[in-house]
Formats: sequence, C-alpha cells, structure tokens
Amino acid sequence: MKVEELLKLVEAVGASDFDEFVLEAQDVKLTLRRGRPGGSLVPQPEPAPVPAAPVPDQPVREPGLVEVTAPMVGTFYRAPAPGAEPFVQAGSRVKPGDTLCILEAMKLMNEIEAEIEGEVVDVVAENGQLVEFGQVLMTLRPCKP
Amino acid sequence: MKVEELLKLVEAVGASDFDEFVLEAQDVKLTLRRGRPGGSLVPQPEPAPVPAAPVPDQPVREPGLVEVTAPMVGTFYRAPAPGAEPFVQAGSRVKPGDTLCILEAMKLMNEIEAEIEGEVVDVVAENGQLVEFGQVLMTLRPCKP
Amino acid sequence: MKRVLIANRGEIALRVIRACRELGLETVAVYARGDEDSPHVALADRAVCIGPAPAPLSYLNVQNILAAALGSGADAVHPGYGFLAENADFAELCADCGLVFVGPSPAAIRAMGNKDRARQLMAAAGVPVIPGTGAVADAREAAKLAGKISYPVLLKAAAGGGGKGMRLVEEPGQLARALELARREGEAAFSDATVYMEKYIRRPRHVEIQILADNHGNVVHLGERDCSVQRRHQKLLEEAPCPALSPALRRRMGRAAVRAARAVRYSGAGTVEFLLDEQGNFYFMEMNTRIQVEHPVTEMITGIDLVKAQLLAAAGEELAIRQEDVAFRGWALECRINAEDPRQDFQPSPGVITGYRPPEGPWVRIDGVARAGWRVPPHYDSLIAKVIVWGQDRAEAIARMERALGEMAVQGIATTVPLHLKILADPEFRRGHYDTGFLARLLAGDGR
Amino acid sequence: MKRVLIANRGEIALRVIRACRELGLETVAVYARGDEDSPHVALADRAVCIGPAPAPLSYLNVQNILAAALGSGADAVHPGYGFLAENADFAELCADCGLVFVGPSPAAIRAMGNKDRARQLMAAAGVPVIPGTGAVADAREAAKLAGKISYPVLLKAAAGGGGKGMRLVEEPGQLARALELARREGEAAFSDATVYMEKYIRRPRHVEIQILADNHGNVVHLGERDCSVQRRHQKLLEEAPCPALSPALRRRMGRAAVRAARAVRYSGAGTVEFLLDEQGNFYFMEMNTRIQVEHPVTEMITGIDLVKAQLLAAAGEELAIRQEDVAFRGWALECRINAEDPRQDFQPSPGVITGYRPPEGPWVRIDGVARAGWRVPPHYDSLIAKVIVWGQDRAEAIARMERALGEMAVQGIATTVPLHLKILADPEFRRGHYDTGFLARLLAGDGR
Repeated sequence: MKVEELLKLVEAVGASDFDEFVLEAQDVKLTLRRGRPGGSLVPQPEPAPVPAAPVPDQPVREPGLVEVTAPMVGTFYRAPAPGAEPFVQAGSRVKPGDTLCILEAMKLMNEIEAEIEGEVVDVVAENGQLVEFGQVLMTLRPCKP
Repeated sequence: MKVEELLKLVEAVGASDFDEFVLEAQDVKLTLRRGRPGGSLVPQPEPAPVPAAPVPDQPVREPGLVEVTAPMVGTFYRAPAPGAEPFVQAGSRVKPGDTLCILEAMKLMNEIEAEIEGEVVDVVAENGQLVEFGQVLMTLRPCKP
Repeated sequence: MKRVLIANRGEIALRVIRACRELGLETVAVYARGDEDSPHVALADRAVCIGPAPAPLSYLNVQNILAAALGSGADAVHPGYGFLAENADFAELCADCGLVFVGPSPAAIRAMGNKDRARQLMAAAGVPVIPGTGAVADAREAAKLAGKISYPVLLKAAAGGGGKGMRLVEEPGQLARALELARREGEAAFSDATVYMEKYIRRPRHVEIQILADNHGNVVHLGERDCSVQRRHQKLLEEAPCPALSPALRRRMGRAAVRAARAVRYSGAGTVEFLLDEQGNFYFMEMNTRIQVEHPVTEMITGIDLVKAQLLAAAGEELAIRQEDVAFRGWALECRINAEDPRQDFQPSPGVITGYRPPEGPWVRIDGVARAGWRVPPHYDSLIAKVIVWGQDRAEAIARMERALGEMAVQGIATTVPLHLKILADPEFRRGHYDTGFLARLLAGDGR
Repeated sequence: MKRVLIANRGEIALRVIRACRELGLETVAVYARGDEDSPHVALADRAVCIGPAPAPLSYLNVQNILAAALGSGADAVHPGYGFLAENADFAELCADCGLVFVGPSPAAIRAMGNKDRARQLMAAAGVPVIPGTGAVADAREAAKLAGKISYPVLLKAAAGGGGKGMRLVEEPGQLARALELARREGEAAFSDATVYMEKYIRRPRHVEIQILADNHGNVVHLGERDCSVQRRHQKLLEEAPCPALSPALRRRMGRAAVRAARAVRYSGAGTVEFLLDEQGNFYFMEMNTRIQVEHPVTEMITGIDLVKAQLLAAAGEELAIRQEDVAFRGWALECRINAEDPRQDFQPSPGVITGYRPPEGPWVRIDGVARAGWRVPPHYDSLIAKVIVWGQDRAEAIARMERALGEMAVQGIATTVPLHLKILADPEFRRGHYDTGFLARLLAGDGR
C-alpha cells in the first residue's frame, strides 16, 4: 500500500467522526471505532491482570505524517557514537537513503534509512532504550513534490 | 481489495450509525457494531453449563389475566381424590374462597383457594407433579363487577 | 442412594454437586427467588425454587425443602454448612420422611449443639476442656482454685459480656483485688455479683482436627488445620498442617478428637475445634457437626475427598481408610475471598462482577461461585471464591498463593484479596508464629 | 538469575511465568504482532513485540528474541516446548550472549536431535533399542537375522515410506517371499532394492520416563507417563502412572532413562520415550530435551514442580531430591483441549471464544490460555487448555475428569472435549488396556 493511498484513507477517516482507525496492510486489516474514551463498547469480560503489559504510546497525530517503525528488535541510538551529533532531530530534512538512526541488535549496528523525502517532526523513541518490533521511532512529514 | 473499495466502505459506514466496523480482507471478515443500549453492553461471557436449569414456562398471555402461583413447594392435585372430579377446569367460574386445587407437602393437603371472582382460563400445572414455589398453577380472567 | 438434594447454595453447593457427580449420584438443587442465576442452579441436574430471597423463607424453609426433596424423588439431603446443617430437628424430619440426612445423627448434633453440655461430655470422655470453676465464694476459695487451675486465670462475672466484669489475674498477689473489682462490676452492670474463674489462654491458636466416621464405629482423624487468622471470629485464611504442631502433638490432638467423636457416636465428617496455647496444651472449644468451609486444605494434604467420604458414610458404607492409611504430604493454604471491602471496615460489596479471572496453573484449586456478569446477591454470605494452593512445604505454598492471588482479577466489586496479600507478606505470618490476635494486630497497625 | 525471558507463547509461557513468579524471578514475554491480547503478554512483568504473526518471523526469530532478552536485561531464556526448545544453535547463541539457556547443553540437544546417532548412543549406553539390522543380503541371511531378533519382524525398504516397501513377517515360512516382495516394491517405487529388518512391536504403548538432572551429575527419574492415546502421533490424553507398569518394570525403565540422560550429560528436565510391548519389553524411541506438554501428570503424582526444577538446575543449583525421595501418590490424567473439531476431521477452529468457563473444584488443574472474548490466533498450535485431574486411583481420576469436562463450557469455537468424553467412556480405555492404535480404532468405529 502506497503513502498516497494511506493519505486518502486518513483524510477520509479524518473527515468522518470515527474515534479510532486501525489499518494493517498486506492482506488488509481495518478497524474503525467510534468509541467514547474508555472504550466501553468492546466488551472486556476479562480484566487485565496486574501488572498490565506496556502499551506503546499512540498520541493523536497530525494527519499525513509518516511513522518510521522499527523493523527489528534492538537498542535505539540517535547518533553514530556516544557524544556525537544525532543523525537527525526535529526539523531535519531527509531524503531517501539518509540514515535516521541506528538499531543495535546482538552487537550489530543496523542503520535505519529514510524511505521518503520529508522533514523530521518528532523523534519518539528514547536514545539507548530497547525498541520492539514495529515500535514508532520517529515521524516524518512527507514533502509534497 | 483496492483503496477505492475501502474508501467506499468507509464512507458508507461513516454515513451509517454503526459504532464499530471491522474488516479483514482475503476471504473477507466484516464486523459492524452498533453499541450503546444497555443490553449489549453488559458482557455475558459465561455460558450456561450443560445441562441448563429448567425454566418455568412463560408464554405470552392475554393482558389482564391473573396468575395463581404456588405459595409453597408441593405436589399439585386438581381433584380432592384420585378419580374424583377436578375442583376446576377451563371455563369454571370461581369466587373468593373456592378451592382451586391441592398442594400436598409432607402428607399435608393444602387447599389453594381463589382470591378473586372470575373464570378459569387455563390450568397450567400438571396433575401429580412437583410444583416449585412461585410456579404458575392456573390463570383466571377476573370478573369485571 | 441415587439422588441427593443439596439444601444449600454458593460454593458448598457446587462442591457437593461435584462430589455427587463423581460418585454417579443425581443432584437436585434448591434456590430462592432472585438466586436463579447462581451457579449451583445451573450445575445441578435439576433445580427447585423454594421461596422468596430471604433465607428464613427459602434456604431455611424446612417444609419447602423437604417437599422439594420428596417431590423430586431425592433419597438423601446434603445440608452443606450454615443454614440447616446443624439443625437436629431438620435431620430428624429428614429421617421421618425417609430421607438420608448426610451428616451425623440428630442426637450427635444435639449433644454438640449445647455448648455447656458438650463441654461436660467431653470432660467425661477425657478430652481436655478449659479448666474452670463454678461460682467463687470468696478470696480464700479463689486462691485455692487459682492454684489448682494455675495462673494466669480469668475472672468472669456470671452475667457478664463484652469485656465487662472480666479480670485477668497473672499472679496470686493480684487475685483478691481483681475478684473484688469483678464482683463490683458484675453487681453494677448486671445486678449479679456471681463470679466464675477459668484458665486464661494467652495467645491461643485456633487448631481444629478433621475427623471421619462411619455408621459401623470406625473413626479416623485427618490431622489439623490452623484457623487462627480470624477477624471477629470470622476465619479468613486457613492452613494445614499447623506450623506449631509436632507429630507427637498432632497424634495427641487427633486421638482426643477421635474420643470426642466416639463419645457422641459420630458419623460422617466433623471437626473438633481446640484452643492451643504456647506450651502445647490444647482445650476443646466445640465440635462442628458438618463439613467446614476450610475442608479443602485437609483434602489437599491427605488426598482424601471429604465430601465423597460424607456421602459414602451416609449411604452406610464402611470407611475406606484406617488411621494408619492417613498420610500427609506437603502444605496447603486457603484464602476465603469475600465480597467485602477491607478498606471500608469489611463492608459487604454486593453487586455485579463485571470481570472475573480466577487463577490457574499448578496446584491451584478454586472452589468458587464468582463468574463474570453475575450479581452477588445481598441476602447471603459474602464468600465468592476459595483459593486453595498446595506446595511441597510452607514456603512454596505461600509463594504459590501470592502468585495465584496476584493473577486473580475481580472487577466490579471489592474483595478481600488485598488483605490476603498483606497477611501473606507479614513477617509474623511467614514465620508461622501467629495466634488468634494476629489479624486484629495487623489491622490495628494500619491505624484502625 | 534474576530475570527470565520466555521465548514462547500459549499455555507453556504462562506455566513458565508462574514458576518464575513463585521463585521470585522477573519475567519478560515476547509476542508476535496480532498476539498482543494473548494471556502471556498480560501475565509477564514486561512484554516485547518481536515480529509479525508468522512464527518464522517472530517466535522463531532468533535475532529479535536475543535482542529482546539483552535489551530488557534478562539473564536467562526459557524456550518452553516447540519453537526453539530443541534448537541447539539457539542454545549456543544464548550462551554466546551470556544468557542462561534453561535446558540441557547444546551438545546434549544435538546428540539426541539426530535420531540415528541417538539410537547408537543409547545402544552403547545399555538402553534397549528396537533390534534391527543393516542391509539384508539374501533370504539365508534374513532367516539367520530374524531368528536372532525373534519374530514377528518387519522388512523395510531402505528408501521406503508411507507403508510402501514394508512387510510384516510373522513366522519363518513367510520370510523369503516377504523379502522378495519388499525388494521389488523398493525397486519399483524408489529404484532401491535395499531392505532392512527390525523387530515388529505389536500393539505398543507409548510410555515415557520423566527425568530431572543438574549440572553436578545428579540424575533422578520421576516415573512414567502413558501417552498412547494418539491421533497421527498427536497426543490427546495422557496419564500417570501407566496402567500396564509393575513397580519392577517402572524401576527398570526408570534406570534405563537415567542411563540415557547420563550418556549425554543431561541437565534439566527431559523425557525418554519408549515403546512398550505386551510382554513388558521396552525400546528407546527418542529423548525430548525439553519440558513436555504432558508434564503436569507427573507433577500431580510426585508433588514436584518440574518447571521450577528446570529453572533451578539452569541456575546451577543441585537437585533438591534424590531417587529415594521420589514418591508417587494416586493417579493423574490430562486432556489436551484443542480448538479443533473432531466431527470435521479435526480441522482447526480458530475464532473468538465468546464464552468460557473452565472447570473448578477439587483436584482439577487448568493450564490454559482460553478466555472469554479472546480470539484464538490461526497461526499457532490449537491447544487452548489442558485439563488435569488427580484422583486417589485411576477410577476416581476418570470420574473426576468426566465431571470436570462436563462442567467445562467453551462457546464460539469447536473443541476436542466431545472426543475426550468419548475416550473416557470407552471400555477399552477404562480397563487401561489400550495401545497407540486405540484412538484410530475408536475413530474408525465411528465410521471414519
């Protein structure tokens, strides 16, 4: 699924009054939810035991932003070395192939590259911390060419 | 499934008053949910085990009918003795104090009397069978005086 | 015996239904109006409504229960605990109706039901009772009696109650003055200066012995349970074995309990409750002539199904085990999870259980009625589930119970789970060095 | 050892988390996308997403699992069963990363992972293996070999499979002709006329011995499990002890299993699987170098927590028990409740469990993941709960299992419960006189 397509979807949903929208591409999984806070609509017959599992942050975002997610589990580093300048920060302009950050897994430094041209809006992941598969690392605002 | 198709779906669902919509493509899985009314909100996660408890009959009845219920647990008898005429049957006219039936409990024959004037519509309980507390024995149509 | 009516509700009704099912016996449940959705109604083969919600009109309604038993073709009645379980008249009426009462004879129930008479019976049978006296005439006689009983002693105004007219005497020098004060308090409060004396048991443990007996004169004991964790005489957590018992003391207490049972020609499952002092002396308190709430801890360490044993004894069978067959393995704990709020002075918290997950996994047993979506009726007792665990030793059992309660989730109503976790974490409890005053002290430590 | 990552999901992940919790160890769960709502994610202290739903990208993704372990500060990895549990490379990588692998050494896993090599090792260690030969030259040699092995024997085309090129020979007179036919079939189907011979085990039982070992050379066995109730090599119901074993045979098989473990310097929990014939001869099949699905039945009759024992052995502790401490009590059964429809040829029935009530009450243990409102993911195995019961004897255990399954309720998906009830009611099963062909016969009796 292409970004343009996603944008159309996001716009469509944004124009609607759904409160939640989950899409999982590749054989498509789509959830739209008009839930008041607390989500009492979905029956939760089984309470979560203590302690609850950590849930990644999902703040409401500006429509059209693209999330860069972790393609693997690893430790997130913003800079090539301790004390060095971070690869990017909020406001940085990036183009495809630019290194955004490093994920270290089993002593291997995996450079995560930008796939689109755009501007870094926010670096979400914390330096030196473990990130899960699929966790949002940063958000980009795509350039309209 | 194409984006255009999805868009159409989203629009269609957005215009409706469904509160939830789940789609899983590839052999399509679709869920639409209209939440809110108290009934569906209360989770009924626990199914009744097998075998389910017997539930007394509760057919829809003519309005205004009066039910005569068992004030005690006992064996229901329609007649004063085996082979005798039943105290009442459908169509019988009764007035307060008339015996309607007998409930036998621990060898004691308890006469159940009419409390109103009226006509017997239906004798529900079965002769010689155990009736529970509160079980409907018969229905009366009250006389309008 | 083919069909058993269970004259009870709640978890004990489920317990009895399960035992019946495993023995191939059919089951008839009874229920009050408003209790239709309670689990025992669904689990039984058949259920009969026996009256309106208040217990006196339903679960205590002897006539309706017996009519339900006879009308449904039951040939036996299991009373559970509470309600009619220790009602000798009910047991007698069952017999009159040709129904087997699953419990001891009416005579045994009566003998143990009158506490004074039971005490005399037990003393006569050689079961230790708390040493005590009749009315104390004067200070001289008091000194003689106290010397016999041995200090500390308690002086009690005959008509006293609520601590009024009660005096603890630690040593002979305090006696005369204490007697005078007790007399005066009795006179002032109850217009009765009569004073009795009995031995004062310091920091007693509540230790009870489970016994099993049949109609053929066989009696065995299945060891003890420690039920000292109590709040206002309500047991909250029980364990077996008792951390304070040596094998020798267990044998002595077990033999005393067997003597108690024999003295009333007991049959079925019963419990002899003792107070145990710090020196290992034990004193008969009372005998419960029924199955107990806390019976599972004994089951877990002996492997013996007490409710099945009750049913088989009632059916006239001989006990399947002899004393030498009774073997203990490991340690068991039971927490009674009540629908009460320990932070609100244990106020009942009836209501709808909106979410429920019982603990699972190894050596965890749940005897409960809690279910998601079920409304706990306000009319009856507040026990919603018993969580029972077994471990190879006490430390493992405690860790397992902490694990189990940690994964238990009840939503919609308050429960005693937080208090149970607090008890389990308490150093005094963990050392096993507690007594019947333990919980009051623990709660007082909270500023209550 | 302070923090354990559990590289698994489903009921075994819960089992390991519970054992960790009881030992005071912190837990890290891993999960695939789509598995967020699975119970192990909620029960662990922390959970890390390790990839998309397909197992090769997540639960078998060694790199992500190790990165999750290291990044979360875990110092040990428990692999459960399945997935990476018998992957020697993974065990080695754990060690390379400084992580304790909760299981035996990579060398032991490798030695047992190669079935031919394992067979040779076992034969050398004095563990009975199924008698067999190399290529059989001609009818004369065949007759000599068959005489040695003793009839009945099986002739097998070297390249054969699926019954092709296989011939059962009951007595010497049939041998020459059977050899000729096996050769021809091998030649025709696989262009290879080589034929081997091995002893044919008639109506074998699948009996396995549980062993426990530490890093200090101590090995004990915990008796056997009978796992003969199988459908296409999938175990459906297990029991301990095995109805066919005498104490003497148990000792012999136990000793053989201990020899097997010693031969590979085994450490932790492991299982040696044997075929047992009707004459009481037993033959090594394979060793599973991990915890087994059916481990609870052994736990129930020995009182020993196998997963805790695994963790303690991995932490380097000495075994807490010696062989003479191992005592068996009573009988245990396990039913594996799968989300499969036995009326639809055991097709998986994933979907949302709309209603769920596990059985409760005495001596019933649930190791399950089923919960009301939970969607059984289609990607993984279909085991939703293990129902385990204990009884004083086999009859009580069977009655209890029938009672437990009778009160179990699963709505929204089909399960194997009806088949389990059918097995429990079968006279052959109830006599305890069954073998690995039992279930196929039972199902065939249905007209399938």
